Amino acid sequence: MLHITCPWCGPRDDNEFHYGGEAHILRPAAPEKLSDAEWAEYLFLKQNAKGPFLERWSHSAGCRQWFNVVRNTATDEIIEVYPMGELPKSPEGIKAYEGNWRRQSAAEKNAKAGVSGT
Amino acid sequence: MSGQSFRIRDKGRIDRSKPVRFTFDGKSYEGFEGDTLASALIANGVHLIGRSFKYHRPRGILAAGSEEPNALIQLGGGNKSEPNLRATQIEIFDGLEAASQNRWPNLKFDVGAINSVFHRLFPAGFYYKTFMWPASLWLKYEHVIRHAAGLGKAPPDRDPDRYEKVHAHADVLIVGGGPAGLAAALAAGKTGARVILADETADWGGSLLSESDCEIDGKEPARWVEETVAELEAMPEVTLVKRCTITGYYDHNYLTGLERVSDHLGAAPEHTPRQRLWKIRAKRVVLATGALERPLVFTDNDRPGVMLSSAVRTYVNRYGVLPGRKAVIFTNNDDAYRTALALEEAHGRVAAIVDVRASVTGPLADAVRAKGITVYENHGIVSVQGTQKVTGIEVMQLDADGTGVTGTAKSLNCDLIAMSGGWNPTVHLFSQSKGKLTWDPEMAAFIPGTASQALASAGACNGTMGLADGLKEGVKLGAEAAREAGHKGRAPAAPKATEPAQGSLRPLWITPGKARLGRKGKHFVDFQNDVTAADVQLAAREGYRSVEHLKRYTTTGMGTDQGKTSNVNALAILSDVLAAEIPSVGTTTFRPPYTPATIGAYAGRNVGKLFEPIRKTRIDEWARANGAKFEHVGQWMRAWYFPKNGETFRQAIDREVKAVRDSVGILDASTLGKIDIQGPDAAEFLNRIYTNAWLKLGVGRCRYGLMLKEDGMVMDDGVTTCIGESHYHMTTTTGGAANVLSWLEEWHQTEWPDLKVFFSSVTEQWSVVAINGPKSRAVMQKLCNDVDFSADAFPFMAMKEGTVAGIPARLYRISFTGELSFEINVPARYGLALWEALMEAGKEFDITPYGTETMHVLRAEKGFIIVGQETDGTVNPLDLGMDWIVSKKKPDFVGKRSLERESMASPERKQLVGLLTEDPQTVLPEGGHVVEKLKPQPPMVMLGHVTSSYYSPNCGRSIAMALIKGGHARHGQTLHVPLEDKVVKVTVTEPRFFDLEGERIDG
Amino acid sequence: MKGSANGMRALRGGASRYSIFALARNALSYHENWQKAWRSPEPKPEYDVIIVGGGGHGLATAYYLASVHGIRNIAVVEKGWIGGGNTGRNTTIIRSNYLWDESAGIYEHALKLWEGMSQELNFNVMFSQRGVLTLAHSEHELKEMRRRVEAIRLNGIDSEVLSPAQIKQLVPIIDTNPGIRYPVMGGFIQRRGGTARHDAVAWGYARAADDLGVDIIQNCEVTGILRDGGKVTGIETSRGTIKAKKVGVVTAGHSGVVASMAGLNLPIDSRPLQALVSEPIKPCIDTVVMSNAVHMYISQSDKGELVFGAGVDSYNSYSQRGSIPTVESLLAAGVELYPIISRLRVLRTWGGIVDTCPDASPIISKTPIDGLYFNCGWGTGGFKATPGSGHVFADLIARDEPNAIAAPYSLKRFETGYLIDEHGAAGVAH
Amino acid sequence: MADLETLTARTPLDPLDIVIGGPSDAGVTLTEIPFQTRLVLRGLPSDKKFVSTVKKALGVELPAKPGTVASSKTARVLWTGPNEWMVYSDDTGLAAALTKAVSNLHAAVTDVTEHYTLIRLSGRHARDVMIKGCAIDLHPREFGPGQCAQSHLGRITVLFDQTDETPSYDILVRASFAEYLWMYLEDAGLEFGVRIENVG
Repeated sequence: MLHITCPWCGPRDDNEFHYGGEAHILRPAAPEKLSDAEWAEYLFLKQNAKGPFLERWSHSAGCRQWFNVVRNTATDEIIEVYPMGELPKSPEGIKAYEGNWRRQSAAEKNAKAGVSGT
Repeated sequence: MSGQSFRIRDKGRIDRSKPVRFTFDGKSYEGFEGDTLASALIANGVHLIGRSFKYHRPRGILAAGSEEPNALIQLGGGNKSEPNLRATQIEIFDGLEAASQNRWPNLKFDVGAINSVFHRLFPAGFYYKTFMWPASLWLKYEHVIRHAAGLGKAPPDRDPDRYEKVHAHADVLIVGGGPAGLAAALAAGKTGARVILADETADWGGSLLSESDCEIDGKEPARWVEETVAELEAMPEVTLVKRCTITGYYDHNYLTGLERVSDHLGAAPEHTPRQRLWKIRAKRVVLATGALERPLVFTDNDRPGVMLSSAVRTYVNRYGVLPGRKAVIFTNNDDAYRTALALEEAHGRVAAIVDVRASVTGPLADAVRAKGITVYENHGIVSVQGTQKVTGIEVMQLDADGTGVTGTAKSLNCDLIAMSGGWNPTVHLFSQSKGKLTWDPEMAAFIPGTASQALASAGACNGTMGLADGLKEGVKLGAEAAREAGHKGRAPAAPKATEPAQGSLRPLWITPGKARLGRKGKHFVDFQNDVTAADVQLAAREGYRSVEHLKRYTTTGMGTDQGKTSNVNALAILSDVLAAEIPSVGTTTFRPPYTPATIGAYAGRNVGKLFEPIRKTRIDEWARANGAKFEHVGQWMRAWYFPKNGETFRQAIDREVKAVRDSVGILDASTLGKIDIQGPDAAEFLNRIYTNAWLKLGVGRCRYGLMLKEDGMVMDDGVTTCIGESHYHMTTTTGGAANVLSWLEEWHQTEWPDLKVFFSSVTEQWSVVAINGPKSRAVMQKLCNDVDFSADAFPFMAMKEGTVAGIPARLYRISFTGELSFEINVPARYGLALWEALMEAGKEFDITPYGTETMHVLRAEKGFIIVGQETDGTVNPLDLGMDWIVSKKKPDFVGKRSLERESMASPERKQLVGLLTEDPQTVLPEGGHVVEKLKPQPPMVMLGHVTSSYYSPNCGRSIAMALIKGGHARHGQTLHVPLEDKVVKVTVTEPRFFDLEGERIDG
Repeated sequence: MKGSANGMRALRGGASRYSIFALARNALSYHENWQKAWRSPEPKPEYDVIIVGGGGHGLATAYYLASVHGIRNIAVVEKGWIGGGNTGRNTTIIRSNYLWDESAGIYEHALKLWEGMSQELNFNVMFSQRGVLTLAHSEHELKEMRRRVEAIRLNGIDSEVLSPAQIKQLVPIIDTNPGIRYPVMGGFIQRRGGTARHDAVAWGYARAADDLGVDIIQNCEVTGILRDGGKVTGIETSRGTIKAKKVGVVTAGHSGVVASMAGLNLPIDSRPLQALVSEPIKPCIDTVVMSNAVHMYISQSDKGELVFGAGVDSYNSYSQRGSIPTVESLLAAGVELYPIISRLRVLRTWGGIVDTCPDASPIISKTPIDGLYFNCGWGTGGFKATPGSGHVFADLIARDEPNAIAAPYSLKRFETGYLIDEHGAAGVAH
Repeated sequence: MADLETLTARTPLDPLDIVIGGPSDAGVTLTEIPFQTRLVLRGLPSDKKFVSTVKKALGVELPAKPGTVASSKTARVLWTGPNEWMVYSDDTGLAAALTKAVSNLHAAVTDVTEHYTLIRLSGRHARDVMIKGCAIDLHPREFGPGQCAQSHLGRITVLFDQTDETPSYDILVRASFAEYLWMYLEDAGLEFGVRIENVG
């Protein structure tokens, strides 16, 4: 059982958390400007990395806060926990973030062009 | 009578003052407290314990611990019966009933043994090669195979015992209470760290309890154990758990253990659990799990009376029983010589030591020779006499490379063969923790390599075989672990230990027989699954070259012992055939649990009434008292309908449905999800989440909203009310409540953190009673005099606060029936009071309580959808004909862009329509499918399915809704619903059937 | 279907053909003369088709490419040992009673092939048509069941509704007391469904494909996918470069990893799926029983082990290990429905990696790269689909065009929105 | 109408018809505390005005440290999130007063008195009962009086805080899960003996 450190409540068993999948999928600011294919990148395509992976969790049985985690999906080792709206600081995290195809995707460019969340 | 003729007078840790009576296969025996079933049977000279899985060969006791592959027992009877227990682990108690397994009619004469006559037809994997023709017969073949297999029997019915679970946290968890584990616990405990020490047996000390030839700090090992345990027990932060097998090593130092709390007592005292599942999160783990001795693979090495050498020593020294009167030791290492000496010391006789090593020297060999025991160097056992018990052997000299034998065979009489093929460190947990194993050529075994979690291995499980070194390692690693867990303190000095020195071993994986392998007699590798060396070689020859293929093809290591005694032997024999180094062939992965763990313990108390919470409203007790029938809706229990005496389902529903439209009905709507939403940006937030416009909703006004997933599919719906300045009360579907709240939180926290808004669930803060029907206003007026109920003063989709039956209430004029209707929200504690007051006030109008079924019929008459019934995650608002609620003006909302994909508006999509059956009395089954072109029989092309279908007493006919391809363009068409027994003709209509002009809403 | 499915074409003539007679004959020579089930050749420099992934699907694809489409210059490359992925880790349930037409299409196609597999491959895969029973535990589930049953029936697939009494008769160990939290309110059974010996499926296809000249190359990990412009030209492997005109990828559990080698992104998450077996006991349950409400399914292997399957764990992971609470609730549900199992013991637990698509349906598709094909995303449905998946994937690779069964499973659907939403259709509580 | 309250107010546990009593030497005691005022307070700790206003209204500084509790004569305040607190009080007027106090700030007060009930588990074996179903480390070194946590207990989610060294735990549970939790605790307590002190 994973031991995940909630930034607020501290380390807890994984079944206290709700999994949010890949992190840093920015919601396009002007979806109407995207082709169906580009919209599908945002909506469906995954990075699904084997190795360091940036993902979102929410402490659903605790403080209900969302946060980001860098976890090695090959070993389940947790490398870093960091708040929503921020970027990873660990070398593995930074590499995973920059290496993600999404950084070049039209959907992300669209999101960054307008107001964006995280 | 004490039939314990194999009991040794002056040895063992059993309590001779406490005789214990038990039965085996119906025959009564006596043992002593402290005996295992195995030791007690040996004391009584019983060696035939079971039959093997495939050939039904007679089998005895091989080991003294949890690695035992042969002596499997069905324990007890009735609902407390338990199959496949190891005789070597069962502590005996008065009245214990044990029975052998997998034999018929009895153990001594077993019909299944016929298999061993035809054994040559059953090589490894034979079943893959036959039983193929005719295909139809496989089920018959299979029936026979299944009944031949399967070992013991499940109990007939429910388990009467209790099981507990406990969550534990430790600075240091130490697994194994042998010398290394005790030393580690002492060192860690002294630092004040929180220590848990667990051992799978009933006694502390592990291997020390089996030895009579070593000393620790000048004391007998047993003394040292007692003193150490006493010291540990005095430490408040040290928890000692006996009879607790650590079964699994999971992520992030999370381990599970199964404690047998009261099994050894026969029956658990009232309220005491039978077993307890430990779930332990440890900062550091020290594994001190010891090592398991390897059998030697020689001709007919499975006969009762062939035992592991260390097990023989355990029976002699720990249990005070003699496994045989005349023994032959067969070994490839020095350790077995200690067994010879132990037997001699216990007045047993040792006929000879057969050693595969070319020349044997050293203190142990000298001691043995001094006792006049012949040592046959460079020899092997080539045959074993006796089938149900060993009666003798033949030995021959090994040839140069040990693959054959030379010279002539010498016969020896004996009734016990103590064999030792060396040791395998117990690396199971280390491997489960995802640590990497490495091959140690010195001891010819796998030992822990790089760890991948916060753990260390001490003693024999780390390949540290000597007692002194094991103790030293334990002390060192115990102190280290405590320090790493944040507890300072120097490691105490390691105790001094003395024991006979040992030389090296000779790995000889197969002892050659007189004939070529597989031609005469059997060299067993996996005893329980009857896998022989010849089977392993056959598999390799047939191309099953990976260890996993070997395991799966031959089933070696797949038995209830999970190959504890067989895996490395099998692996070594395989690598021989492949002419590859053992490490390059690899090892198999060890999977939890270490030893089989009771299913009931995993279930714990989450069974029966505690299996899952059942949620009830505060009006539930009234419904129960008044004969309601209930249905599960998610976790909720909801009143389904209220039959009056003798009414059928249909009669009750018809009555309830009519009553609402004719007079007034009352419904408990408390289960609807409710969310309190506050903040200056609340309206903006709703505007992004819902498909329609929310920026201009006035205080005291309600609006229906539809939520989509980002993929454009309908997710949930409900009415949300503006109850104050930037303060909203949202309602959701009963099943959707939790999801919707997390949905709102997720969008707020992860996408729009800049919006100033807060959400809180208030679902159970309010009891909600809906009264519907033309008379509902009259009923309200009787109970509430501080609200003007006139249609103008209190219009549809408005909310007012007032006092109903003296209870402060929020009144919502919303309607799920199309009738004049009020939803009354009161603080939950008054829910029942409100309901009873309304029933009383409604008497004169014959107010009718109704449940979910009538609610469904009424809303269907009006064509209102139910999320989860008209929708299933694949339906968008356009499909439902709800374009009216999808804003064209808003730049964006969740799901908008997906809706704009060409496919979402495709006329080919399944769209919501009404269906009218040709015969108005025929009610379609929900789930029935609609077809255009009827065929005499399937397959036929389906257009879609009936989502809702009822008889509507108000329409005087059946009504139905359906999702069908291109439905919106099919109004007026005649289609068919082919059912198993008949075909129903239907006409497509609007999905609305009653009060089409909406004239009833004001009563 | 050509040759393969209808024709029981006898592979392996003479000595190497499996039969009771062969067993008897070989017994005389102490089983020392059995041939290899498959060779383990060195990779050739070039192949017409390379199948990446030596699981059941990949080996079946190679077999049908050879037997149906007459392509013989084929290699199957496997990073470990054949059948070592989900093929050897699943709970071996086989059925075709799906809701949507597209699903019924592929799974029924598979089931028909299962029915002749042992004979066609001359390898007993022990396909046991003992029936697969699905339970309904609430009014809502009964309605969902009715919808499913009607759709299955009108698709011409066998399906039968059972009452609680009939279920009790079929599965005596089940608790049909109406008072329990998840009362057995009904169910439906597909009698043609059942189980098979999972490893044997991989071995059987491997042996048959090998017999048709297919090279099965184990311990050969793919490290790159070679392209020339928009066309695939081969693969990089731990054992060197291998050229190929066409490459079909069937690497369940690692589809995303291989896709990224070709610069492709898939709509797939890889999740742990856990299963476990009890110690062997004498036969006590003769049917496969599934219960979606409590996320558990159970059957009993020929060896006597009770085989339990759980729901998919919630987070992405390649560690082939899930979270223990999943096992705890699985077994609690087990005891709740089958009280007699409480005193039995868990013998072995394990995890597989399932590739799940947003609509819980697979991908059998061409890609933007010519000659590169993907077959993935089977989620928990992979094993039962093995022969059908291999058969249509072979057809797609051979003709570079999906047939009617495969067409709906194109990658394009995620762009257009024409999804085949199996889990969506499972419905939510109202 | 006070008399109406006493006559008709029902707690979520009333339908269980629980019998008060049990062995005097019981290892654990169970008590329901049903109608205490309970408020969810939302606001930003960074908002000085909010923090000071609330301190004035509650007579105590809002606990800023996760999992801690602050108490005054009028109220007990539990940290439940970075912008969320649970307020317990016997003052039935507190909801209105607090709402009024923060009315023109970015803050929210939600009355959840009825949404929950509170079950007090106390006694020398209370901790042993808790850890059967709760994975949080409740060892005195890690968790003591003045600390609270939200976590799983059995199959549900609860908010609890330790109120003394006995130990005693005040477990806040959603009303519709109260029946389950009560049955759970009673069953889990069996091996230590259970005494029921008060319900409703």
